[in-house]
Amino acid sequence: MLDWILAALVLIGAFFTLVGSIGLYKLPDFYMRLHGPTKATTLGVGAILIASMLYFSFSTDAASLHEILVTLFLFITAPVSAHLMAKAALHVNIQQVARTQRYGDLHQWDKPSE
Amino acid sequence: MLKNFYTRLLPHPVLTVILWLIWLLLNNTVAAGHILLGLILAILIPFLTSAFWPEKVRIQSPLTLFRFLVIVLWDIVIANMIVAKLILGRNDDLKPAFFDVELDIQTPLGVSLLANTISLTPGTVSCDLSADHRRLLVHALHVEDIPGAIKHIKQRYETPLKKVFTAC
Amino acid sequence: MLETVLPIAFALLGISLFLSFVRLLKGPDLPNRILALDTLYINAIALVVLLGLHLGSALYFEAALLIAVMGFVGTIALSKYLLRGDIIE
Amino acid sequence: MTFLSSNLPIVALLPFAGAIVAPWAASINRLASAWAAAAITLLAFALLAPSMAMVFAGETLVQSWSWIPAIGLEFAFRLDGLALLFAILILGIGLLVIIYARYYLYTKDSMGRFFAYLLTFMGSMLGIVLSENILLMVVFWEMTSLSSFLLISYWQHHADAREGSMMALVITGGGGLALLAGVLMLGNIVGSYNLSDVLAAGELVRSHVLYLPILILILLGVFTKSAQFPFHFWLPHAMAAPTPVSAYLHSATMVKAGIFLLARFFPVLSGTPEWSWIVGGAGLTTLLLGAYMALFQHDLKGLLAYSTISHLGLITLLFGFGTKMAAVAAIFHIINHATFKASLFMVAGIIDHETGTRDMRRINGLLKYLPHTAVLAMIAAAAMAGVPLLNGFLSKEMFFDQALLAAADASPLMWFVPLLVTVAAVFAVAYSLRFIHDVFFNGEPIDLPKTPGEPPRFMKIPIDLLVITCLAVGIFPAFTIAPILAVAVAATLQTSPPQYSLAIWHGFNLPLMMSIVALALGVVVYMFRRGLFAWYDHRVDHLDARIIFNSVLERIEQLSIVVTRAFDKGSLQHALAWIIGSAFVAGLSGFISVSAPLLGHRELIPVDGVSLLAAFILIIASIMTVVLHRQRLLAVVMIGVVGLFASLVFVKFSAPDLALTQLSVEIVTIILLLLALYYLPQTTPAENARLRTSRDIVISVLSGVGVMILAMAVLTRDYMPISEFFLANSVPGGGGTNVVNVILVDFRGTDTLGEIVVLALAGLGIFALLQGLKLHAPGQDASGLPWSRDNHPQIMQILTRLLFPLMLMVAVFIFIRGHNLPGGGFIAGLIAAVALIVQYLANGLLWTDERLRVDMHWVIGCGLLIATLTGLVSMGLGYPFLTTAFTYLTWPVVGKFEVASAIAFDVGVFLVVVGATVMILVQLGKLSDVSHQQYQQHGFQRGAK
Amino acid sequence: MTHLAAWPVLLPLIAGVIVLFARAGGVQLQRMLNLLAVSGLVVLSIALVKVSQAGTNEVYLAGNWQAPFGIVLVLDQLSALMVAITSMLALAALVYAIATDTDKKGAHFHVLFQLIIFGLNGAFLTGDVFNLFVFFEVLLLASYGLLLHGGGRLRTRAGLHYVIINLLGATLFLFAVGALYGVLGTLNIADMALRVASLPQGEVGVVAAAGLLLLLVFAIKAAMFPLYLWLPAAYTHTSAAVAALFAIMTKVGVYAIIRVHGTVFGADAGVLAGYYMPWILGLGLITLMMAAFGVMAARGLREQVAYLVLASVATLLVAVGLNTPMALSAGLYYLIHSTLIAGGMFLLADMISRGRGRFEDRFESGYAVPGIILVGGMFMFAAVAMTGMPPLSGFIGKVLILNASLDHLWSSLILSVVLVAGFMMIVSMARSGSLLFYQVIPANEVNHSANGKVGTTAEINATGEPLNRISMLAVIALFMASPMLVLFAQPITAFTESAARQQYDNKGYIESVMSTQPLQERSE
Amino acid sequence: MEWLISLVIAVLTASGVYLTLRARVFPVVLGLTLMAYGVNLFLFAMGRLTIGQPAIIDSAATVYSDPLPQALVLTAIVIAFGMTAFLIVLALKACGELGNDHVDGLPLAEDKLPAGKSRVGETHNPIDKSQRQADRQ
Ligand code: NA
Ligand code: NA
Repeated sequence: MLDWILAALVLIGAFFTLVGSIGLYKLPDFYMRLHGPTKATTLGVGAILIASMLYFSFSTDAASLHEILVTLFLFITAPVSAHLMAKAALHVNIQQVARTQRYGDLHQWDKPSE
Repeated sequence: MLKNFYTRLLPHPVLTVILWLIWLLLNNTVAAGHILLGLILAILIPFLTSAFWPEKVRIQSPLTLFRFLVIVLWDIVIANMIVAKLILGRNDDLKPAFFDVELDIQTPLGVSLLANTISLTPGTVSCDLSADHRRLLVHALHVEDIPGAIKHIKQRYETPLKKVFTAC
Repeated sequence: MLETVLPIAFALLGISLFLSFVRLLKGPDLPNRILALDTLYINAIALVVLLGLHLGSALYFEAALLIAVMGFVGTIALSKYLLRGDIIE
Repeated sequence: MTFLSSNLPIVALLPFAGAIVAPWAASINRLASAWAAAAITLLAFALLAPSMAMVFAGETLVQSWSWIPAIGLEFAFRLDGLALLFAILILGIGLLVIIYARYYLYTKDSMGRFFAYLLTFMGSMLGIVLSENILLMVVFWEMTSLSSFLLISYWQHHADAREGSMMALVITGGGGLALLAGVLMLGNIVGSYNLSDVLAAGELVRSHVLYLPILILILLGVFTKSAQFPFHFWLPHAMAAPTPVSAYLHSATMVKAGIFLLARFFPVLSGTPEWSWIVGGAGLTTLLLGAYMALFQHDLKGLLAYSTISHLGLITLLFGFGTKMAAVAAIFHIINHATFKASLFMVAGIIDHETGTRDMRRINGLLKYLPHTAVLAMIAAAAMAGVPLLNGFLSKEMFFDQALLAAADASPLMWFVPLLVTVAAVFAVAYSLRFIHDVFFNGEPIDLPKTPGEPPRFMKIPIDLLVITCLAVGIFPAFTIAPILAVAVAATLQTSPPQYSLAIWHGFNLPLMMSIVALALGVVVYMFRRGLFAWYDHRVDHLDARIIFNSVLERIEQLSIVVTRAFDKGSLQHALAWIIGSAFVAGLSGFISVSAPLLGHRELIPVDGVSLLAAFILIIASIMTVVLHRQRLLAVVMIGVVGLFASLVFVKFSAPDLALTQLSVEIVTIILLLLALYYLPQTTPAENARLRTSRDIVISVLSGVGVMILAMAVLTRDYMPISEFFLANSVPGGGGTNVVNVILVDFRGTDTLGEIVVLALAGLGIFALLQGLKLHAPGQDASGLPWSRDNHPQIMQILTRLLFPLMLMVAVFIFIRGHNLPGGGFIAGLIAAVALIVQYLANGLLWTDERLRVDMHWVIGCGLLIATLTGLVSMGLGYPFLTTAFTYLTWPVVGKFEVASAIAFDVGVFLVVVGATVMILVQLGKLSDVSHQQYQQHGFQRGAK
Repeated sequence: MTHLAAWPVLLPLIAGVIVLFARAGGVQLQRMLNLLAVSGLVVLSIALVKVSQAGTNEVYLAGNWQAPFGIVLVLDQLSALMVAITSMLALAALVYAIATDTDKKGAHFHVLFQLIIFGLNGAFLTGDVFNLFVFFEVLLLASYGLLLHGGGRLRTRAGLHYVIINLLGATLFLFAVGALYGVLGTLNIADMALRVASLPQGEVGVVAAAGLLLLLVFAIKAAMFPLYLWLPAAYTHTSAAVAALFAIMTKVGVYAIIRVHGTVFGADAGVLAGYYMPWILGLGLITLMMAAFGVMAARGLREQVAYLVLASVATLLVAVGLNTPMALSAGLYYLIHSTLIAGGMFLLADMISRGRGRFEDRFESGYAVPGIILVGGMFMFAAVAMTGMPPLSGFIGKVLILNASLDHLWSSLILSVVLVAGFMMIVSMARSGSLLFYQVIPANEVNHSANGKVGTTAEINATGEPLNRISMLAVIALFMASPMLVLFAQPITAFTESAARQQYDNKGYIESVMSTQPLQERSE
Repeated sequence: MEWLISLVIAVLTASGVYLTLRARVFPVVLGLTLMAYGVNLFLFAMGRLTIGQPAIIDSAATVYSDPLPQALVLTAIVIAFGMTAFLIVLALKACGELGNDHVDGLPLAEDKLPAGKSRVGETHNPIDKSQRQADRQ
């Protein structure tokens, strides 16, 4: 049973990691690509970490919960990274696909220096 | 006097608890030695780094916070699948968007956590914060109804966060 | 079962690495490349944890943790460079 | 030890002491230095005198002390007839010159300096002639070159004095080096540097394969010193020296040192055709050339200079004949030349002094102005011309005799020797006549700067004495010169001397005929002087040795400049290419110098897909760094990829500690690069040298191939590392399960100590380097876009502050477990440093510095102190430095835990890493003028001095 | 338990840390502490030389771990000698630096100064190849700081080149040490020697290659052709006190060759016994020629002295390359001489440069140096010593080396090169001396410009500094080494001979290193 | 795997060498960094490659990787970091003082040699005046 759960988690994790990279690879502009890694990888890495947690908790006599910490780190840092990368992209006025919808008072955002 | 001493020694009790837990997590243990060592560190580190925390963090409603965390986790899982489908599908059909979210939440930590949550839940990334810290620029991978999305964010994330982190 | 799945997972991660790296090479601009580097870091975390599982050793956990920390620092440093030039000002 | 067993070194060294006393005396009274010098000379003579009797009794005195036994350099002195003869000349004429110089020197000349130089020179000369050890002799030999340099350049404000002294030094000093080589080889053959042994080993030397090289090298020393052709030209230029110097150096000493050496080595080196040809050839050429040139000099001292050259040639030729009788003649002429030439130089000095010029075309008819001097000059010049009843005549007769004998003994071709010798004698007569007639007669002086008059009495006394000697020897040779000549000859030949007669009259023989012919023709030649001078002065092909000498030197210098600048271009790349190229050659030649297979037979690990892919990415990223290196930021991103995958390699191959370190260092390096890049051009301009690019590609590919071969050569082989010991002793001996960490803090703690010193030095060095450096902060990026005005995005600020305690916790975690699991002080230090850096990055310098009130100097210092103290404590306990101790304690509640001194050491490591890393990055951050301004505005100067 | 071998390393380390903390107490305190420490080191090192004369290898097991597992420090006559030379040179350089306020021209001079000694002494004493690398890096990084101390454009550029070249050198060092470890499986020099001696024929190639690579690394430090390009600019443009101290830097490279290669590839190394020697000899001769050219081509006195240092190290390499105990002994004698005299000469060059005002040390007619007789005399003294003219120690050293070369196959080549190079140097030094001291602008022209007007203050200021007595003392102290070396040639050559013989006695070295036992009763 | 790692080391070294031979200081720094990666991997590999056998004493394990090269590499990494940091800062200083980031000898125009000019007649000399002045202050 555990084995199956582990296998599933590992596969899920690897799959979502891959999806993140596929997104990064094939999405048409930077802002859209940003969604791939920052999201799919959180679950991707998350699932693999859970697998690891389970595996080591059961293969050794003690619980192995420290993997939570990696997740915690990622949950704090990944959005900050994304935020800063997006901010930088906005600042250097990187091109976006033409069909990007714009809603709200956006003209000031186009000027990178607010 | 005594209270003053405690606030100096324990500037951030929540942080102390979190760090203590983290220490135990890191060491994968509940051995007595580590409990003691973790406690020492959990007191010492906030004490030494208190200068880096300009404002007090006061969690008003722990239960709300807990419920919020569960919701976010759930949303992450669900949205991950949606986004996966979007990514793997025809990207030409995607309707990306930039939109503004007017912020009601005012504490810097609250704003940051909201931005974080938006970025963590798949499909949206918070890209910028206005200079007056009143508006958040969000990019969405695929939205049909932008006002709906804004409303969703405000209701589902901003409201609980606002409740938890209010300036004291 | 895990043993059968692991090669597949490694393969998937390999493809991820490859795709991220291709993006890094293709760019076309710096934000894209920084994003690709960030993704490579995330992929690497998964890879390291998976290796730990594969070898049945918990000794690789810190490496994963540190990749997470350092990847973050690298990304914000690069981004800040694009924003301000002066990263410590 | 009695005085008589150590008087020789005292004699030789006394003048050196005098060289210190004389200037000291001069500082009290100018003239006192002259008297001190004279007194020293007399004292030296007095100390020598007691030994003379033994020498005249045919004994050879040797006094020696061990100096450097390893090479047979002994502090050994020798007094035999030859040495005694020269010592007397050196001291005797030296004394006269000192007296003369006391009157000669101008009041503005520093007498102390003059006598110091002169005495140094005198000491060196005495050293040469008194040395028993031939290496010691070379020491003194070169010292004569040095001190003569000082003497000739005494009037340093004259360009010709500088030039002349330089020429003398270059020629004689260079010859001295050749002599040194010759002497070394000679000593090596003989097995001793002691003259007694060398003199006894003539047969051995002459039959040795190295005889000719040795001969040539020693003769180079001789010829340069005694101004033999083609090295003669320095001597006339040395006339720029004050005349007492010329009188001393060119009569009895400097140039005679070469002759002395010929005499000294005569028993060892002579008697071969090589000797005869080289020595004889040089002597004959010099004799002729000098005599010819002397006639045409209008400068009084120039005439004497060339005449000296000629007479030295004569003596050399005599030694070249190689017979015993020739040697007798040579020794005899040495004495005679010394006396008459010294007096002539002194006369020239008086004339120069009194008239203010040395130009014989202007100096005429001095007889009536300087009658006494004129008489002395005429006698001495007559001696020089070889007029009977003067000493020059006697030795010249012997010389003619030997020339004739040589012609008779040797091949029929040698008939030209007597002929040429006679020609030279003709010129000698002519120039001597000129010295007398042109100066003291020949009408009235022309346009003299001064009106001449007799010099002080005491200035002429030295000349008087010398001229009296000329006469005495010339008239009563048997009663004057015979004894010393006999012992000198005996010492020179090292056998019983041949029978010779010192009589004035040997009947009407061929030599006398030659003398008569020479005198007659000499007068004739002199009579035709005007035409000859006109012819000579208008000759176009003047061979000015000075020009040749200078151009040769200049050529060497040009060559030096060309060679030096061709190799040292000041280009770093050039230097690096040489190093890398050499490394390739070194590795390659190492492999091919021994015959061993390149690869071994160790079993290799199969490749898996992910590794292949990772390696592929690593390789491409590395290559792309090169390809994209001109876009600098991009290259930094690529380096980031390389670093990440290098860490993954460490993870893969069982090195978690390395992976952790590499990851941390990697990020800090990237931050460093970014901090620097801010001030640098964002792109590297293309280099348009295709040739260099392809050269560099070749070099890099070769180095890559070389490294790969080296790596494979090792990896395909098995080995027996010492690491088994570490694995076995890590727990029982070091108290830790993480062997890598135990090696770092325990087994090889000294390495780690050095390493943290390196890091501390980097921090401190960078701090020092950046003091006062302010760089302009560009207001826009490379594309002209102004920077974002949001310098510290709030979201980043808030969340990184949240991370700060977390990261510190991780650092502590990594630190504490390091002894047993991957981690340790280094990595923990780097994590803590990164945690701090992130704060700086997110919140800025001012904000963070205000909250981090710790001077990083202090952190570094504490770290070093703790690490060092840990080691010192073990010393205090009687164990070697850095010996660790650990123990397990059991406390209530806490349970059992380990206490290890290595942990304290690791704390030191941790602190140094944190301190140095933060200091480096923060100092860089403070570099911009904007940051500077901010700091000043806030009056916040901590950490910056 | 005697800690003798450790103190030369520990003393400067402790002093360095204390001086760092003394930063708060101001530069005077740092000066005092530094002087105290260096003087202490001089006393200590002389004591060590005495101790070493017993001829035993004093082996110190740092961390109490037996060789080859732990790091050993080995005090023998050679290392004691190197430590002693270093401390004496350092004392003079320090006095000069203080007298001329060099230390005040930037931060951390005194810390860097102590730590470079730490690195140097560590390099001299260690018996471990990787530890040697570490100490090399210590002394290099400290040397970077010192080299750049005070700043200035040319100094910065020279420093940049120096640093990069040495970084490349460090990389090569690691390649070499790595490969050696990969085959031999050890890092201890003595143990390496043992393992090379019993190396299977099949493994020889890698070791030969790695050995030559390592030789190259040392050769960079030793400034052997074609690797010396870092030297001239670095020595020319740094401050005098640092340049003087750097006189030991090249010797570290030579020392490392003697110690590491001499031991590992000694007589017992089979096919590899001394296989590197022809390289040293040949390249040493080329270096000597190049140095002679450089001396002649130099444009200023400091550059000339830099090339003289190159020449001296080349001569030393020739001595080492002759590969006999006798030649090595000669080389060691020459090493003492050349290090101390070159150090003094850098100081003297600086004094001359300061005294000549705006003419500095350039080879052109300029103002007379204050105290021209004394300074000129010292210049002549130094020139005589450096060019190897009698009666000073340079000559003795050269003769010792040449004498040792006479039975070598290449003896005539060696004689020619050494003497021709010596000749060129004599010519060059005579010309420089003549230019600097003879061809001076007369005093009455100094303060007046061509049209008879009194010069501006700036011009008068540009006419040079007066003599500084204390700095003069430092120079004289170093120069006194030369006559001392001549006068006491017998005991000194006896010492160098003994040191050289000890150096060639690999069995003794290996035996003492490998057999020294750690103290028992470690952690209970 | 050995071939692969050797290839990686070779490429890193070759890339490093090429960049180190560039005329500007920034690529040189990158080159030295790459070379440092190369040599660190090399030194590490000299302990032979092992998978899943970290040198952490464990009752379950019997075979370990060679810990010594790992310790050496750790030291080497840190030292290289210190050195690189110093170099980067020095490069900045040089850039600030020399006005460009050339490392070749060419840019200081005033110290071009008067080609083939004998030093005796030389009146102008290229030795930097600022250097002396810097020392004097
Ligand atoms: Na006349
Ligand atoms: Na800055």
